[in-house]
Amino acid sequence: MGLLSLAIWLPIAFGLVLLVLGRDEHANPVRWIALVGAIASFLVTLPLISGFDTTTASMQFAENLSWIERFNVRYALGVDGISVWFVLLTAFITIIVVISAWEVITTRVNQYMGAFLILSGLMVGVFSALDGLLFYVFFEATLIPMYIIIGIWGGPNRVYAAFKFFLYTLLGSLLMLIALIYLYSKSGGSFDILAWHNLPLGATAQTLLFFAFFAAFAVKVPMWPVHTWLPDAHVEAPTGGSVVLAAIMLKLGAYGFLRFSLPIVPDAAHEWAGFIIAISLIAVLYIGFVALVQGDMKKLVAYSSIAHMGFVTLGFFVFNELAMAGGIVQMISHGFVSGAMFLCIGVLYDRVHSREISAYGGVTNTMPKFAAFAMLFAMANCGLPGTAGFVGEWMVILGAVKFNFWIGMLAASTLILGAAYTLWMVKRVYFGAVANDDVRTLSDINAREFLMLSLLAAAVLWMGIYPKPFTDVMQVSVAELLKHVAVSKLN
Amino acid sequence: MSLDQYLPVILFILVGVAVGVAPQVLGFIFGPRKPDAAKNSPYECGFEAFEDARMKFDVRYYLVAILFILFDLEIAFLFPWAVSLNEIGATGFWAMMIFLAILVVGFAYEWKKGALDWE
Amino acid sequence: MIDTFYNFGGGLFGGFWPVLWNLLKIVLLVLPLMGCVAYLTLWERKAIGWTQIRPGPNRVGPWGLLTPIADAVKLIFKEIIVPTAANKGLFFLGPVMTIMPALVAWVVIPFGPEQALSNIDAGLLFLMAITSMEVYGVIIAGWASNSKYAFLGAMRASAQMISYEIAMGFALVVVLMVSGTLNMSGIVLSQDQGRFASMGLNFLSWNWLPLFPIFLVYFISGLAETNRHPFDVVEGESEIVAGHMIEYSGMSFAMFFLAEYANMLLVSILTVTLFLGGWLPPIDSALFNWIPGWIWLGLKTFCVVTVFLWVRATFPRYRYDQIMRLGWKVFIPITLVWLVVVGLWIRSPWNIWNLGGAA
Amino acid sequence: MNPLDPNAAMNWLAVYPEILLLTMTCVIALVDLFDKSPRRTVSYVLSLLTLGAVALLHLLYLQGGFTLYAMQGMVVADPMGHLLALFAALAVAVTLVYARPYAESRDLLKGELFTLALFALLGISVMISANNFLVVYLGLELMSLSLYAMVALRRDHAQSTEAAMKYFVLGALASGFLLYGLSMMYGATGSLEIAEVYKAIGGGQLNKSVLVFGIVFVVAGLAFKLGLVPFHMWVPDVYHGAPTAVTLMIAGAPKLAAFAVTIRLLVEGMLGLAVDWQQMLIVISVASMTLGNLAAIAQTNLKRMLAYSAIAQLGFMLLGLTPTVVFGNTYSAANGYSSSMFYLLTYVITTLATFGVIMVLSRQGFEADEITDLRGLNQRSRWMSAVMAICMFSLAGIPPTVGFYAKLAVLQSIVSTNSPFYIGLAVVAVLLSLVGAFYYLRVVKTMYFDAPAGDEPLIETPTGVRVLLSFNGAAVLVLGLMPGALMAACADAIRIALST
Amino acid sequence: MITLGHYLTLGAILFSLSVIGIFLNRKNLIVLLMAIELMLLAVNLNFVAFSHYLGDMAGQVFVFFILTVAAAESAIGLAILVVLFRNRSTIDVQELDTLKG
Repeated sequence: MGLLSLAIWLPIAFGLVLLVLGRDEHANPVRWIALVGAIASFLVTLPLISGFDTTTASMQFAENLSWIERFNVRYALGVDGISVWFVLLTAFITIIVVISAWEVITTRVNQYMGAFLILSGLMVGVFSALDGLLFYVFFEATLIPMYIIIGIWGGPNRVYAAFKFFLYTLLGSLLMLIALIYLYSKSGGSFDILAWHNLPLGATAQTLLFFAFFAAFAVKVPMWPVHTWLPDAHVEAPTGGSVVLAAIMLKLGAYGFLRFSLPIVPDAAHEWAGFIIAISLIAVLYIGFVALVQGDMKKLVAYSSIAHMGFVTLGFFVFNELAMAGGIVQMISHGFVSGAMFLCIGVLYDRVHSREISAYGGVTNTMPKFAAFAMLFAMANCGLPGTAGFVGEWMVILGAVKFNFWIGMLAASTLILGAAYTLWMVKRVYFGAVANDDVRTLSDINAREFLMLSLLAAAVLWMGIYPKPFTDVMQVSVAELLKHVAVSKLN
Repeated sequence: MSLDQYLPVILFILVGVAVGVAPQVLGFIFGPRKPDAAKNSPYECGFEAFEDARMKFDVRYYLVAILFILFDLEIAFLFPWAVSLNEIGATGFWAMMIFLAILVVGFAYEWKKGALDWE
Repeated sequence: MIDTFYNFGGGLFGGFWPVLWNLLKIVLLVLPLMGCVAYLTLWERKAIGWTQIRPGPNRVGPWGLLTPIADAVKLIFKEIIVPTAANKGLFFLGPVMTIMPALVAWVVIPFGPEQALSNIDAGLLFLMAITSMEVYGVIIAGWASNSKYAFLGAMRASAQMISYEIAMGFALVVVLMVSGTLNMSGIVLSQDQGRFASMGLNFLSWNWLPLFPIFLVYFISGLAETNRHPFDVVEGESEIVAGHMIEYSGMSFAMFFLAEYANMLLVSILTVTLFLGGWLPPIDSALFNWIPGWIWLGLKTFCVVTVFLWVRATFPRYRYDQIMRLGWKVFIPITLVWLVVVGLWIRSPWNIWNLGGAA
Repeated sequence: MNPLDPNAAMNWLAVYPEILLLTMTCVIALVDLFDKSPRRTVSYVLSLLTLGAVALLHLLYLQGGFTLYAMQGMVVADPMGHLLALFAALAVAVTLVYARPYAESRDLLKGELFTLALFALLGISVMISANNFLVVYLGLELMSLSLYAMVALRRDHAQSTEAAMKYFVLGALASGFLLYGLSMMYGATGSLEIAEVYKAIGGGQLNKSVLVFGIVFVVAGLAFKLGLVPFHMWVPDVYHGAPTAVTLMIAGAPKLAAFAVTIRLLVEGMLGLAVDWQQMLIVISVASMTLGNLAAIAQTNLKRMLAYSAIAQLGFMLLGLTPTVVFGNTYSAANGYSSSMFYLLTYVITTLATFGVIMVLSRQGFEADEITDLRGLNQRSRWMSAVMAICMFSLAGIPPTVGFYAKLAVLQSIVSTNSPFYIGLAVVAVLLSLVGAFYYLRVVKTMYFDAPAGDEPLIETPTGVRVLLSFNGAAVLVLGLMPGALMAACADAIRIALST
Repeated sequence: MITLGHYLTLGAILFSLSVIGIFLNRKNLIVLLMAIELMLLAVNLNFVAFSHYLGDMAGQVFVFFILTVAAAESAIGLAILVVLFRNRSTIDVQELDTLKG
């Protein structure tokens, strides 16, 4: 069994064991097993990066087995410079999530832990699948655990949010399914994604395929105007759910653009780039303003996620190396930062049981250690140099300016907007005098919380100060991808 | 076979009906007619009839009817078989034996179930 | 002579002649039949009387010979009561439906070689069909009367009739197996062959001997079919006082009785046709062969019908559950078993029926 | 005599499974009369043994991969038939296992339950292996009559009997339609043999209007039996009214038979008229998916909801039969048929588990057939809720459950035509299945998100039932991970069926 | 002369009548059963007519089987009817409405 398979199936196996054997009476062993599973799964992924060959754009650690012979579906896995980091990110975030739920989740612990472990394995599968159908299966299968997570452990309006999340995503991906099948039949019976990259397609077919993929990935990213499920899902999901959602699941969509839309239908991508750029900018600007008026911390971070992801799609569709690499870096950094933001909100929520900004004030006074972490992550969120958030945004802005000055200009405004809503929230929540009794009785973070926040902080700082390993790994693959996109498939 | 052999059959049916109708007509013509309420009421051993005569009846009559339909159809199958017994050979013969065996199974089933019991 | 007459009539009436000709034949059949029925009632009363060592009817005419006629006249002048609750149309349809099949069945009875009104190939099937209609008369009468007794009587009668019809049907199948034809004349002729027939003892080659159990079943089923003793709980005067006929009077009532006796005669003549060699003489001798077939037929039928009366005079009545048990649990198994036995017999080297030549 | 000789007159080898089934059914009917125990252990065990033996026989035949004609061409035993019959036998066996505790608590556990089920299966087998209109009809009626009686088996229950009456009337109507159509086909082609009919249609020079007239009725009759719009009226009422055990019996194996007959009649017999009937199928299919999915949303009764869902699912299945002739050639046909077959087989497996859970949950006097009865099931029985959830996701077509692969197969078959019309059809189908996902999710929601209605414990379910149900649920999942073998089997079966 | 068309027309008329009877009848279940029988008889007529004009016996054999099945069918139908009547004390089609939704 290859490393990638191990990275996929190890957490799933742990998750299944938990589902089958776990009991609430034995919550502690369940937690420990979950942690062991998460750490083991992360350790499995480490050789992927240590053994990664940065000089080639081809797929590494590839596995290729026959799966469904009838349709020539293959169990084909592999990572290139674009996807390898996401595999690690997924495994890493899973550890954080397990830790974050340690004392917070007390009912159906095994199902909670099991769902996250399985989800983790499935998401790794999405990032490493090289077979269209395998990709789709993993892509769709992630809906089930997430649906369950939001629905069981979520807030008061969780059922609505869970349904909305599920059906929105399903709608998009079903159209993608048709696209996949169409490609399958066009390519003479193959689901091989890499082979599709070289498949000649007519203009109409490309446009239709582009929008079919767009339907799936835009919902997932989410792009304006199909983003409306995200605030609901984030607000209602439990902390762990929000973290995974923001940190990884949104990236599935963006990743899909890279793997499918751009290389498979390059002409349509060029043709519709303006459209994508336009709605990306709307996401950046308009959603930024929306975030500004939020009174709910989770909602605010959710909208900020949408804005940041708008940045990512913008980076992809200006078609230069800098912006595209920036988009990918932004995806990774956003994975750390947004996850951390949600964790911070979770820490507060566990104590006060409110997400309203107005319910807090002067938290610094009672939770100094925590406030320090929170400040760091907030800075990263507005893209302060030296933090992870800066690198990606800066690369995208530079790339965009290269493409068109005004677009770069508008995109840059996100730095201001982001700073505005993030810092305003930080000010209202953490600074000033102690606002009420709830805040007064707050106790600072414990060792567990400290551990998970410091892990993330380390990642954020590392990425901000020394992003070279990240960009190095992806450089060749991005260049290859862009080369591919530049070639027309029309005859 | 010719169909004109059936002409007498049809005629005979008409005659049969006539034989049924004519005496009743004669009876009406020649017989007296002095109806009264008691005479025209349904026979009820001298009591007033207190409910409609089309009452619920024992389900076994119904069972008999059902069984009759089924058995009668078996006979319908047996008729052509019996007539052509010497032409259909061993296959035909044993096919009907199988058929009868199944019939016997059904029959035994009914018997044991008590569908044939009265009282 | 008949041919001359037939040709003459054909000249006279053209295309319509066959209809008239057949009507003529039918009338020639029905009138004696009605006479027989009438005198059967007398013979019944006489026979039972003698059995019970009393004279029987002897007032009207010499030896009471005019009694049936007197009965008929009396019935014509009786009032036909129509109960208020009755369903008028059906009420009168009942008797018609009872008598009609009892008469129509005679159309296929062969009185001699080629001497049937209608020598149709599916004769036996036709008989089955037409006699089954008897049940309609009973049910319609019982339903139309709208009286509980009539209704119950009709239910009983019909249940009994259809029960025995199955046994009868199986019996007929066995006969068919050995004769290989549905044609009534063919069935009779098929009995006129075999080892005993070639020895001159024709009556031993008739169906009654090899098919003896079937013969019995058929005859007893015939008794039950006609609701005769010992199966006459349908009338059951002590409990449901004449059953489905209770609301009938006058000529309408007489129809039922006519039908019953016509049916008795029919069953008898069928028994003779199917099992007792029909019009065939019992022994192959010049004298016997000289006597016309219809005389033999009549004689045999008379004997069988007398057995009906004999049974009535001597047997106690069955209870209803006993009747049903006899029909379902005795006769049907017997016939089924015998059917298989005969089937195997035919396929065995000891087959006594030359099926090839009969049809 | 060589038993594999296709020209052998009788060729009993081909019908051994049916003979075995018939014999054992008769034996069970009689043996049961002497079994006075309320649990009917003898009949039960005998039935299961019989079904196991029949399934095994079919499996062996299936592996042989040969096609036999028997009874002078009246009967055909080909891999497709064996595969369907194998699943039908297993479905009936599973149904009986699930049904036993349920039936026991409702005074339903009589010998008739077993004999009727076995007779229905016999009818199904006969239909599946029919190669002649007459055999089709006889099998159909044997199955239908047994099922009518089964629905009415609970004699003191007003709803059941009402359902039985509706089922009977509409079922008889369906048979009538089918027969009328068959009579037209007979008249036009002059033969009852399916192969002869095929040749006659292929030869042309027939009265086209009679043929088309006939095919309309044949399709209508088949649609009735499959429960498709606009002939679906009986489905919700019968699913709802019948005892759940019988509902399962109706929802499972008979669909396989109806599919087999559809293939035998429309494809093996009337492929020459494909252009005519595939249009009808398209209309029926889209209408079924639309109505089924939309009506299911409004249901509060689980069985009713599943009934509408069945309409929609079968509508989807039917899609696979539509790309028979595209642009004048038939290259998509086999692909579509095998996809439909796979769809149906997996649907039956899923349905078995779904109703199995409902039966496990129901108690004496409590049917557990309202959706709200499932509230908080997850907290009361994680195992049952997991099985149910897997089934619901499978019905909704979410990977990695097998339902997804079924939908994939069918979509693949119609998209592969490369015809814009069919691709549009595929889009319509997936959009409608999205609607479907909503109500399946609602069931999951009820089980997982809602608080339990009461804290009364679940009744004791026999271990055997729990184990089988677990296997059944696992099958839905495992077939999802490893659908290859079954898909390949379907493809082979259809390929062989079409090549002979 | 009576042609095949006449028989088919008669069959079609009978068939339509029975379908109409099934769908329009709101009163009596017995009528429904009768309509079903009529339907089968219409089919039988078709088969016999075709069989005669094709000179092929198979159609008539089919009729034989249809008749048998029709009997079994009506037996089941009546049995269900009896059970239904015992439960509901009515055979009115319109009152069969407990299953709704």
